[in-house]
Amino acid sequence: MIAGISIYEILTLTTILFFIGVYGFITRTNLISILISVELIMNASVVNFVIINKYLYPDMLQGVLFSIFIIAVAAAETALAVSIIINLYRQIGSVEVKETEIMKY
Amino acid sequence: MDFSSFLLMRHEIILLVITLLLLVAEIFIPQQKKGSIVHLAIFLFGIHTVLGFLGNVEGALFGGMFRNTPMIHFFKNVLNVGVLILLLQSADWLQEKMVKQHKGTEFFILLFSSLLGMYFMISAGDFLMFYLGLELSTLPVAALAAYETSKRISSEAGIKLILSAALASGVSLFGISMLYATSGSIYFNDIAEMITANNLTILGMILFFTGLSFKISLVPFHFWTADVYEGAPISVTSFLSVISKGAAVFILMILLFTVFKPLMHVWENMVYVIALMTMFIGNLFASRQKNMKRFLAYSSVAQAGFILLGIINGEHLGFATVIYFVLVYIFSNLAAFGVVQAISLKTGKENMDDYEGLYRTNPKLSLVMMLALFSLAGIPPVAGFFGKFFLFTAAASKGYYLLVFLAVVNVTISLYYYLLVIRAMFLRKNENAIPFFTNKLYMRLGLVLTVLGIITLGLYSPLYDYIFELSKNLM
Amino acid sequence: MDILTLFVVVPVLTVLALVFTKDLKQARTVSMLGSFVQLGMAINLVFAYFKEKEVNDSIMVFMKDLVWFEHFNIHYTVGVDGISVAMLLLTAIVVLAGVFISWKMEDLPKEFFISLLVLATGVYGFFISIDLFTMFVFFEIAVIPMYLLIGIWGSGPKEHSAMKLTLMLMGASAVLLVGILGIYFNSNADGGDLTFNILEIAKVNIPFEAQKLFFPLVFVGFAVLGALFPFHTWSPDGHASAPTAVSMLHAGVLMKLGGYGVFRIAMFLLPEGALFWGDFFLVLAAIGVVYGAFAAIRQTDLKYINAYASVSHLGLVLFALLMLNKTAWSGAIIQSLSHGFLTAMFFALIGMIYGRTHTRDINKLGGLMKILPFIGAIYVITGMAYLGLPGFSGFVAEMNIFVGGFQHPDMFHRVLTVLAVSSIVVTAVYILRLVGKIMMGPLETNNVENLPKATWYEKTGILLLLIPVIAIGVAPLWLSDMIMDSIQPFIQGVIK
Amino acid sequence: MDITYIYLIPIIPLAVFLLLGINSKKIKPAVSGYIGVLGLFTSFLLSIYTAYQYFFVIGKIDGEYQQFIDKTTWLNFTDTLHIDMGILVDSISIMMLVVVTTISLMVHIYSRGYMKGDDGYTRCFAYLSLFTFSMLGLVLATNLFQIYIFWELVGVSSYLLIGYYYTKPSAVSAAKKAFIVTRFADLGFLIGILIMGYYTGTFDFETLNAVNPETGMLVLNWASTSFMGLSVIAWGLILIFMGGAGKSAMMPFHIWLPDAMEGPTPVSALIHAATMVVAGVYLVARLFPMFYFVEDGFALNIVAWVGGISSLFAAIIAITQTDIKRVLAFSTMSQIGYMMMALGVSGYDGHEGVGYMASMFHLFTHAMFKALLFLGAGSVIHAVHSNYLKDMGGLRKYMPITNITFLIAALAIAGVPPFAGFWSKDEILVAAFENNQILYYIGVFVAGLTAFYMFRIYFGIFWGKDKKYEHTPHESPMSMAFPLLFLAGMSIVAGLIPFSEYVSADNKGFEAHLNYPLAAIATTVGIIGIALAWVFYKKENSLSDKYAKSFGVLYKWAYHKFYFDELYLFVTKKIIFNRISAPIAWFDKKVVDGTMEGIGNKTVVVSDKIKGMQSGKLQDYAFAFIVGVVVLAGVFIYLWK
Repeated sequence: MIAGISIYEILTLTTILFFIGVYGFITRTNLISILISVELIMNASVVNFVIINKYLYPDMLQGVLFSIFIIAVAAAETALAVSIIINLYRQIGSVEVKETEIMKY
Repeated sequence: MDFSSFLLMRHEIILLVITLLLLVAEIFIPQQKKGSIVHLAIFLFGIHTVLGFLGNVEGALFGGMFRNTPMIHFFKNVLNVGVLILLLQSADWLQEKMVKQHKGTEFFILLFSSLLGMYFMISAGDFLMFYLGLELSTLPVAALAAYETSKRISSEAGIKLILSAALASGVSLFGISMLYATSGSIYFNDIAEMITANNLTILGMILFFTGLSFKISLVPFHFWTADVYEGAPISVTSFLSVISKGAAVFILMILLFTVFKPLMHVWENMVYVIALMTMFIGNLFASRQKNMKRFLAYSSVAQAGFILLGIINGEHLGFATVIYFVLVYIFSNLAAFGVVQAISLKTGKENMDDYEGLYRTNPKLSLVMMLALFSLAGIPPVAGFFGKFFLFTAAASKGYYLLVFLAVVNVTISLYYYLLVIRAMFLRKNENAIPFFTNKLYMRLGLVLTVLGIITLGLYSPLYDYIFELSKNLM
Repeated sequence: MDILTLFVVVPVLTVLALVFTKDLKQARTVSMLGSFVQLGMAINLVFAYFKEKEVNDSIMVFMKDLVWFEHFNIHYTVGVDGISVAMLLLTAIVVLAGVFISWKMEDLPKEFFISLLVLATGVYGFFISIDLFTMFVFFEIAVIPMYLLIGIWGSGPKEHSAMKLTLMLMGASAVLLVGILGIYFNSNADGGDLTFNILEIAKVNIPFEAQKLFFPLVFVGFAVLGALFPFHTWSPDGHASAPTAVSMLHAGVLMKLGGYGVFRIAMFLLPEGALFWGDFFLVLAAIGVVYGAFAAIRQTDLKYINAYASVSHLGLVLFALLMLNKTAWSGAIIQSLSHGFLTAMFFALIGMIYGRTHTRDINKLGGLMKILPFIGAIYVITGMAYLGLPGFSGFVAEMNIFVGGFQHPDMFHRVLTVLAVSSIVVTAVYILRLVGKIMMGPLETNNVENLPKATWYEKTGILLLLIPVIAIGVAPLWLSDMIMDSIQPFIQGVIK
Repeated sequence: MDITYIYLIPIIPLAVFLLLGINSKKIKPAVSGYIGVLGLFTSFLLSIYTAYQYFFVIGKIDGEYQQFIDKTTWLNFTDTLHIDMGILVDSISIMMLVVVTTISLMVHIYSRGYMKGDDGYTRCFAYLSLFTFSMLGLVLATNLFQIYIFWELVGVSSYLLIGYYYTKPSAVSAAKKAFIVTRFADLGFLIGILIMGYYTGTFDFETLNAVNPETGMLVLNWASTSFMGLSVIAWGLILIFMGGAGKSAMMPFHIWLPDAMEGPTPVSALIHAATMVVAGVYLVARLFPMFYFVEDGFALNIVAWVGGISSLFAAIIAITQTDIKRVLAFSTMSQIGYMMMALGVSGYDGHEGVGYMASMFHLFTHAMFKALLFLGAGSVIHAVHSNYLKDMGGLRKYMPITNITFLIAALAIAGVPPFAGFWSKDEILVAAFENNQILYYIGVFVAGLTAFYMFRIYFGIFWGKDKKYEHTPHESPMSMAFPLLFLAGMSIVAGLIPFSEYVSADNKGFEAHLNYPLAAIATTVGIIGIALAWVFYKKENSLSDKYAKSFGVLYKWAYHKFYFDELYLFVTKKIIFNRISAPIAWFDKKVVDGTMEGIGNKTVVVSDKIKGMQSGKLQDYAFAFIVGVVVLAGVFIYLWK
């Protein structure tokens, strides 16, 4: 519980965070940036879980636990994504998203 | 806590042990004998599959996070059979290509990890376990998609898959957080009791639903499908399209039928709309494809649309028909991919045009392909017909005649492009047809198993009855 | 094994045997033997049926019931009445004739005969089934081999035709499927379980609303196969591209599934729907009758002429079925049989002519009677039978239909009947034009003087078909009575 | 009376047909000729025996000739309606039996000579037997449907025989024309039958024709429904008459008959002169009570007028034709018109029914002399190898038998006493005079025309110019001459049969007397016609051309048969073929099929149009994903909960 800040304000923040992530995902041209945007989306959820746990259901730690797992999984995900990006970089020398448009239609 | 209760996790534990064993083997087996790991893996997995059929178990672990019912158990077995066939079909490819690049074992480790994730996902009793399972099943596949590191499209497929998947799971998580907010729990059973049709809950459900829709590749969350299927190695494509999709359908159905049951009036409409979009878009795209993998990708999108016809039923009839269909679908699609795999391995050709005149040089392969396509299209007497018919029955029993009608229109469209392949193989004559070749034992075994499945699953009715009984218990 | 299931088992066994054959000689011998056995069984069934009918008074005899999918109440239920018996006989004869006509199939003979017999299996199964689901399964089994048969062994724009035919027929069966599901889910209207069994559904009063909704689906689903205007266009192209035996089997047998299905399912199970929609479809059918005949006049390809003629003649079947009385119905069934034999003969003859002269364009043919007397004579006979000459089966069928149609108390129906009657003149026009052009007149320059005469297998095939045509035409009473008796319980549903 | 042996009369020709038809390649021509003649001879004897039995031994009971019927069910339609096959024996059917078997026998004998050396010798006999069988079946029919069945069979045998020289395009098209025109007329017949079946519930002649002395026609009690102001039964009869008119080549269905002369001449004699073409007359006679009683003979009036007009029309055309077979064809049409007219003006009871009797009588005599004319013409054609008058002349020197017999026949048809035609024609004119004066005058005029055109060709063939022939014509062999002589004999004596005793509308018979004034007028007119022909054609001169010119347009129109062929051609070619059939074929190809193909093509087009959705761009996919989520959320939270 943070004094003076209601759950609505924090949820608004996380929602904004979520959409920043989405926006970033859609508009960035660099694969790494996109990856970061995904992290933002994840983090929005993470914050959500913690806040909801804290403000609404403080007697159980489900939300907090969940958020820890999310962080861990997100880390794995990022690692994997980065490794694939590196592999791509090895082949074409670029990490621009526009280089990944060979397959279409 | 009684250790015997770990028997509930029999599947998971054995698979984990196998995975670890392979890891160990990878370390200790000298480089020139790495090929034997393929035999070992298949052998071990074969034993695992057989063990799976020994007795059903029922119960929950970890305070309900993990649960097992005969239905779940059965479905795991189904997945096992699918993976086993897949392994058989991939064995030659691994031995001839991948082992030489020193990464034969990785394939098994990643694949089994993904399968392990699915086990957890479908056994999940709460959203945490579900989420972990989901991620565990997705991430290794992304790695597998990029498995052929020397190929650019393989990397592209990997990128597309992992980023899309991350986005999807992010959205899904956001939805789960909303559900958590309204119900105060992440346990399925608790949520099911608490859930009411308020806006936030519905939004949560929709967000969550899209996450799984992504895995099942429902329109408009399907765009990654074709690209990833095309870029990834065939075995991985095959895995994605049958095993991964099957598991996702299963858990989606469980959630919709139990946790979100009170919201059925919302999601049945949603499913209605998405089913239509999925069938039409999938079929329209498929009808234009020339690359076999891409072709099968869209076809599998369309098939997902048909599956929704069973889901819309919302009762155990729907459940049973969907499971039955998925089972049939696994066999049919594996057969199709198996043939593509075999041909690609021998000739490197993956285009429909290359298949012209195939029947005159390789009649058996063509026949397998024909059976598979007929099964996918739903032509009796092969199993696909029964699968589809029952799905339609499930939808019709709720009075969705219009939906069924549009679905059968789609069956006709889909028949068109399946016939295109048959046209290439049977009707055309080609000077430069793919020459005759024979497959090795594993591949043959893999194809024979699928053919047996395609032919017998439909005609052998007790199987359906068995599934129907199981589905009763779950609900 | 019971007498009916054998009808499915024998062709399946034949197919299995064919798998192990090595060349044309073996393949055709095996197919011929298999088909012979079938014909024997069919003939035996006719006698067995009469015998059984003396002691057994139920609608269907030789019933056999096996549970298949218990939870859907799907059964494998077979049984026959006089109509199915007649249809089975038709099928057996046409299939055997088809095998004879394909005696010299050069390209992939084994596969050809396998496809042919798979098709036959579907047709046999369809005629013996009295469970909607089983029936539907066999229906599709019968349709799908057409794709390969036309696509591989056809001629002309065969790929396109094959695709068109298959898609339109499967599209129709898709519509049908919805109709069948509709019937199924209304089969518990009086309480009781959902069922696919036709005889049990017939006892149920399906709500009028449902009948209204599902009748057109079931009707159209089947009628497309029976070349209902305006869904007939698969037929000319399909026939034109198909190899001879396939045209024979298709026009002779497969298209009959349409009329039979309409009769057995649409009319029997949804009588109120039939009454509600009757006039609408009747007009379509009547249009088809006249329209097909007129369209045939203008064609120059032998097979197209015959295909449009089939549209006209099978339109008559649907027309008669929609008249909803016993005489017309019996006419519809006899017309199905008669058209089956005749059109098969026609296609066989066209195949023989084409095989010798390598053209089907009537403008390039002429005076063939002189050089091919057997084919010429049979062609004239077939033509005469086709235009409804007494002494041949067509006459019996058409008279039943016309008299039946005219017995309808409603003026509108009688006027339509008169319209349909007028088609016989148009039929005469195109048949005589055809006969006059290709058989008579001076020899066309590009027809070689010494074309090979008809061979023994061709003659056998043709005579197999000709015999029943004459038998029905000269002594129709036994067949007519057999069919009338079987129609009795069906017509009662409509009257009720 | 045991009448079952009568079945043999038609069955023997059928057996001959099957025997010859199936083995047409194996049997030697000479043998097949004998088989044909022998079969027919048996039938002929049986017919004669039957006639004797019926008329003199057992037929007449209580002063009335009875009907004997034997039948079995052939096909059931409903509980009441069914087709029977059987035989109906009464005076007209017996009379027809005799006519058919006699003429057919003569033609069979004649054909043995005429067809000698032809490839299709056996085929010809097979067809002739088929025809004879069909015709006998028609004659003996017990009900409308049976008559229809044989009616069609007769039609097809006619088709086969007209198209006998099937390599000749004109023969093929003539055969086709004959079949289609009669088929069209039969359409009316069939609809008429359907109407009868529906409104009366029976097809049997016995029931349909039943007349109750007190209440009149039984049929009238069954149906009183009317359609356009006329009872449906009358409509039915008119439609049935349409069938009859088609077969009997009445206006406007006559156009096939002249063309039908493409067939071999003996065939023309049998089918298109003596037997088949009178089937229409027989049909009306068969249903005579109905025609007479229903709607006070409205339908019968139509019969009379159609007959009268056709008769006049055909006679006018006959004058102008140059093909002798065509002249005979139009003559046939004219004479049948006479018979129709006679039926049309007839009454029912006793002497009132003189028209009916006269019609049958004329049918009988006409069969004899017209067959003779045709066979004679055949003999001529056989000799000079041409059908045209211009190729003939002065043949009396070369062909004495033919000359004499032809003359006898011509005198008979011209109505010169005491030849057969005189008697029957006289009765017809009597009937017409008593009932319808206008038709009477037409009849008299036609009698004059008949005499004129008949002697025109007689003189043209046997007298006229002395033509030089490449091959000297010679008298026909005995096989051809015998029938000529036999029929000539019949043409002389047939008129002396007291026909009215045996055949009458009410079956009771009456005594007919010669009406001297009328007979005198008719004979005078006939002789004037002959005299005119003598003037014009006895010697070669240009008188005829001059007169033809003076008639101008009328001559031209008559020469072109009043352009009926052109009219038909216009209707079939221009209207049906080009304006109905072609648009339908086009419509089918473009619209109906086009729609079906269009659906398929559109699907492919749409599929191609939307391919841009799958752009290959990861971010587009993500965008679609998010839009999907938002739309779903928006729709299902706010719009469609």
